[in-house]
Amino acid sequence: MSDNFEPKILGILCNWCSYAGADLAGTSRLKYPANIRIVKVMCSGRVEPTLILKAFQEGADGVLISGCHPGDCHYVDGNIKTLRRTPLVARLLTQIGIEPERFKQVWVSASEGEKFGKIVEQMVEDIKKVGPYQKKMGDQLDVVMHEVAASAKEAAAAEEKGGSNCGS
Amino acid sequence: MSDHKIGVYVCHCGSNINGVVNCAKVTEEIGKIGEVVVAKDYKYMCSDPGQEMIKNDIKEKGLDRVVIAACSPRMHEPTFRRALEGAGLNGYLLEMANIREHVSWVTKDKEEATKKALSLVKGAVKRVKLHEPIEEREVPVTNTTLVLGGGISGIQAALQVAEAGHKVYLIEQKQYIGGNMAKFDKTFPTLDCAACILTPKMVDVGQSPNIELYTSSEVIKVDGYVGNFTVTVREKPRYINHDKCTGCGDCASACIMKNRIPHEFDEGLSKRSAAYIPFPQAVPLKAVIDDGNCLFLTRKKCTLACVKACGAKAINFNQHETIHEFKVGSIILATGFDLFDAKRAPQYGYGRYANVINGLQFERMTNASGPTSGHITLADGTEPKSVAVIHCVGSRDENYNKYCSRVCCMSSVKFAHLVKDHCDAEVYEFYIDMRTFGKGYEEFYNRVQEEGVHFVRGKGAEVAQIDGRLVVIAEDTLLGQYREIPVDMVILNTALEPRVDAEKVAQTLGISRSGDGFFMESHIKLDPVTTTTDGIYLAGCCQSPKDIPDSVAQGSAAAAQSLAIIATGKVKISPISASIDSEQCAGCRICIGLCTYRAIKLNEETLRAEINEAVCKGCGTCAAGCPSGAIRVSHFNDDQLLAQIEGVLA
Amino acid sequence: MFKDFTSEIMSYPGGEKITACMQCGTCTGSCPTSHAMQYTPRRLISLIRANQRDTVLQSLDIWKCASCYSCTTRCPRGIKFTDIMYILKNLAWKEQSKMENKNIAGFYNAFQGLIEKRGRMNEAELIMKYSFQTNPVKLLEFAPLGMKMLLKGRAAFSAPSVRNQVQLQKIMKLAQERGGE
Amino acid sequence: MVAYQYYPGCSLHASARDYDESVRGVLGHLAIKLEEVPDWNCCGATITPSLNQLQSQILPARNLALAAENRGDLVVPCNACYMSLKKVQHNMVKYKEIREGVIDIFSQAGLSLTGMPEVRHLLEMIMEDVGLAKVKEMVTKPLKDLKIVSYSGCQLVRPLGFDDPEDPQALDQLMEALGAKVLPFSQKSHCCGSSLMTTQPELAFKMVDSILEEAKKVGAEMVVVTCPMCQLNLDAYQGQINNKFNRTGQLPIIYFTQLMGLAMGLSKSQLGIQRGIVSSNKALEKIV
Repeated sequence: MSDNFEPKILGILCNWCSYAGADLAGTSRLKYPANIRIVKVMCSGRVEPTLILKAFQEGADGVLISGCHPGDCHYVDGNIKTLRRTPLVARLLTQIGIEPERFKQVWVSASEGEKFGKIVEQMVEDIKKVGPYQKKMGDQLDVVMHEVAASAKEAAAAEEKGGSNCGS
Repeated sequence: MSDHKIGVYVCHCGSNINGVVNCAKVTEEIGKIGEVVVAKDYKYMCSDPGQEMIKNDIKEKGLDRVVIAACSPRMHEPTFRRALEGAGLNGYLLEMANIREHVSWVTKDKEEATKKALSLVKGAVKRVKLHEPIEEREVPVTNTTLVLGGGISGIQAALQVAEAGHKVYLIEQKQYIGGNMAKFDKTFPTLDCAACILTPKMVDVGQSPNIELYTSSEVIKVDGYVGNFTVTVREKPRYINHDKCTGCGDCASACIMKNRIPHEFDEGLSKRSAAYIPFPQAVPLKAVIDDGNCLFLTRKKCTLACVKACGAKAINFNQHETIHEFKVGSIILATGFDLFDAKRAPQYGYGRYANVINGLQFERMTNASGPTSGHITLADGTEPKSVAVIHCVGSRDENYNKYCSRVCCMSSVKFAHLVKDHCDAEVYEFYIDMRTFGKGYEEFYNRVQEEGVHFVRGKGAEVAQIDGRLVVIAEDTLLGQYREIPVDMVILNTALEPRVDAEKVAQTLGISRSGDGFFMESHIKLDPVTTTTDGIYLAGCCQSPKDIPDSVAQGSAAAAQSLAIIATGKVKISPISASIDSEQCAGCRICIGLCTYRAIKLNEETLRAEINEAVCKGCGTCAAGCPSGAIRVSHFNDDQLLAQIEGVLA
Repeated sequence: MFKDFTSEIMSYPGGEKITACMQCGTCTGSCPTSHAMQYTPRRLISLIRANQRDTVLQSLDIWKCASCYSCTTRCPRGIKFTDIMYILKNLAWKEQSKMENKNIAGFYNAFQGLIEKRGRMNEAELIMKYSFQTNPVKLLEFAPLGMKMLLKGRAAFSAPSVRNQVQLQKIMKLAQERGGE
Repeated sequence: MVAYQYYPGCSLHASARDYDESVRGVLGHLAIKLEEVPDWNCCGATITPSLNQLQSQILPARNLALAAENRGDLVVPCNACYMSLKKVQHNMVKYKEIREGVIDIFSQAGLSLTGMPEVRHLLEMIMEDVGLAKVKEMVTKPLKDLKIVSYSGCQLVRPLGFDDPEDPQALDQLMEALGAKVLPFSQKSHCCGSSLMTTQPELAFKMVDSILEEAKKVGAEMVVVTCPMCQLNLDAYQGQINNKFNRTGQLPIIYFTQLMGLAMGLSKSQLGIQRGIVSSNKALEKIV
């Protein structure tokens, strides 16, 4: 890979904690790599696999999902639903050939500006090691995207249902 | 796709953005996109001329979508929404690109910053095309207020709302109101006696027809939203019938645990009974039975001397906790602070040497109604001939709290004055920096200097006991010398810390805390009273350490916020909510399980899920989980988010 | 190579936070030997920040640190002053090998010599070497104590060494060539 | 039999032979096996770090490398060695340049750093792995009425130690478990002066004097230590210090392992108790 590879990362941040945390990094004038593009959602629970797959389809080299710490969710427990969904999404991504370094789910509170910067820094470093994302499945990704997304949703929902029973 | 007329406005924010991001270049590039009919950059977009420019363009050029690349939408999105509305355009046809907090302030390289800014603006342009006009919902406001915490700032807030003629529920965890200020003796810089200025306010609270006071109580649940909260409060039993108790204290004198339990109000400097009056000026002036120490309540073994002594027959051991539910329009949090436990810094000998005390203990000692009747005494009952005051114990210290506790320099100077006044001992103040910044404060410092107090610039490093005498070890940094100064008494002026239950309270109310653990304000300078949750306000030391004047001011400010909501009678709430396309819904009920607010129900007839939009908070978790894609979240629908992702990654 | 003494100190592990000092004097107040210093720990930080490199490195005060780490654990700004003292001693040792204080130089030389040679140290040999390097009369001062230790079986005169002396000497030499700081 | 790797450090093979004897005696009695790290070298104490930073990393790192070849935590009885080893371990994790420098130098001398064992002070191991309950169970001759102060010294608790750096508790608790009467002592983690005793004795004398005087004042019959350096400074120089400051009375300085051994019924000679410069016979009269 070329030395001057600069990964493109999509960050999907919840409005209440993580977006505010990223704002705090700004108001504190902390410097971190410019590789991340932030998109806001109201709650990390809103993040569905389609959004993540879309990012890779559009040429992202990594995707970062961030919400409030467990217990601090503005919507009580939306982030817990994110947490339950994460392993499944990660597994799905691995299955279609996307390295684990490219997907990260973290908690950043409104007061953790410094932490946010560090996470971005680390992620850029990690992705630089694995190199640019090349669509392993070529155009297939586009084709499977909707299918995969739908089945992932189903599986996630099933897991959530199960999760609420067994508490996993 | 329909043709839109989009206006893009790139703000320089003085040099805040333009110093790093090449705004002109971003504007030029974005102007090349077909549907962008106006692209402009300007020094201050949020200024009046900036807003006017946008309004004029909307009117004159017929813009139907607006993108503003500027600071965080958390800062000025409402401002620009109003500008759009002023020009007759729906406020939600706006999208902001955050090129200040997320770009110019966090990026070193100017080229990279410009590139990043451009991609964020592109994402916003793609997204805004798919925006739909939505109307903010207006809901009526419940004209009551809940104040949590009965210290000076909570009292101030409660009285002010009550005086305006509105109902207040004042909830206090302890058995009395007054908070820490009730323990103080004199207050700086005027040396008013704390009781003299606080007691009348406490009495007013007790007598106000608009204030319902609940002591020994805590909030256990908060539901709802601004204007319409439902708060659940648990009131613990006091085992005293308030209607009958006269506050005479006969039960306390009779209690067989008399003089055996360290008295919290006196910071452990005196002993109390298990049945007791918290302090002579307590509001409410009613006895309390301490269930952790009462022999009858803990072991069922007691002669019940208190019951016999009580002429009013007010003691009732069958009391149970009571649950109350209040509907309120807003909540004022005034839960105060905890004092840093000096035992966490063993080098100062607190808890090991009898004559090492903390600031609150000194307050109790100098208080005429305190354990020593206002005499400053050593453990052996004699008066000290020399006293050291150590500043910044637990403050300004990475090992404990990084922040400055703000009140200690002044209270330390006050302690010095009180020592001089009471027993004319030599006083040594060990300080790092003197911070006496308030009205009349520097003058007070100056006055105490003239009283002959020794100010040693150097943080006390250690308190040792040498030959039976306390010795403060420090560097006198102005002399550049190591010094050991023997004294009879050491006062540790300890940090003000977030209350031990701050995390729990934050979770119950759904608000954030800042890195130091205190509750977080919406904007540290411009909105220090509002939390990030609409309708919940902050007052006093629960937001950050404060002295009395500042706590009172913030209490008033919080009351004003609460009254403002009541005065308008209605609040706008976010129009962002989910809806279900019943055509697409498969009736699988997954969303029902996902919704924390129980806003989704299955229509038993159609077997399709339906959302109650009034209850929905718009988090979108249901949409993310719907297998058939039937759920749509307004302003955060799939198409909008996908378009934005496409744009920012282009 | 360095802009100033402060940035030089900051370039070594442990020296990073020196600019955070707020001159509170906790280090001095916590130091068991600062009473005997011309420049207290806090003043040493001030001198470093005032770029007074020679004053600091020539000061005997830096050799008074007993490495008890009291200043380090108590510093409210997280400055590892014990480590800074080590950095200062390293620089002083490297640049002013002819130290004026014979006792200090002699002892450090004797100790380091033993380690470089044998890889292990024993007090009896150390004291002998030290005395010869500084002032042989010293041996007389140590003699009564030495006798007591000998009688109690606490003096080992047979020189202990590591077996793989070649390896040890090699890594010490490489470190000497590389580091020296 | 639980096995640990043992890094005695230079002193325990020379001036602190009594410490080594009592460590082996007590741990043998507790059925704990110690395997001495093969061909260990001096940790450099506070001397090498003063002269050459890289060398001061190399010395402890070689011991860590040698210990990594075997299994089990690395148990260290000396405060100074404990701190040196632990600090280098800490530095190698925290500073990439140190880690790479050490590995590079090692590779040129045929040494490889395959891993790093957990570094633990002997007292830490006894408190955490053996536990006070087991210790109490093993006590056959409680140290009843023996009034002691426990002196942890500095490098056991600072800056990477396992106990409170200002007011350490472990040694107090262990001594109480043996039945001794532990007196309040403000000098618990003050410094004994370490090598200043040789280079600048006027400084070290004062430091030791204040420790001993405080111990005498609170009524201690013995000072219990965890480090050979502390023992040497407090014991061997006590006569000279008493002369210099006109002090009366002598205090025996005893290793915590020696008291453990006595309480568990081991003989004085097995524990090297006769090797103290200040005799502990009188203080121990009532228990042995």
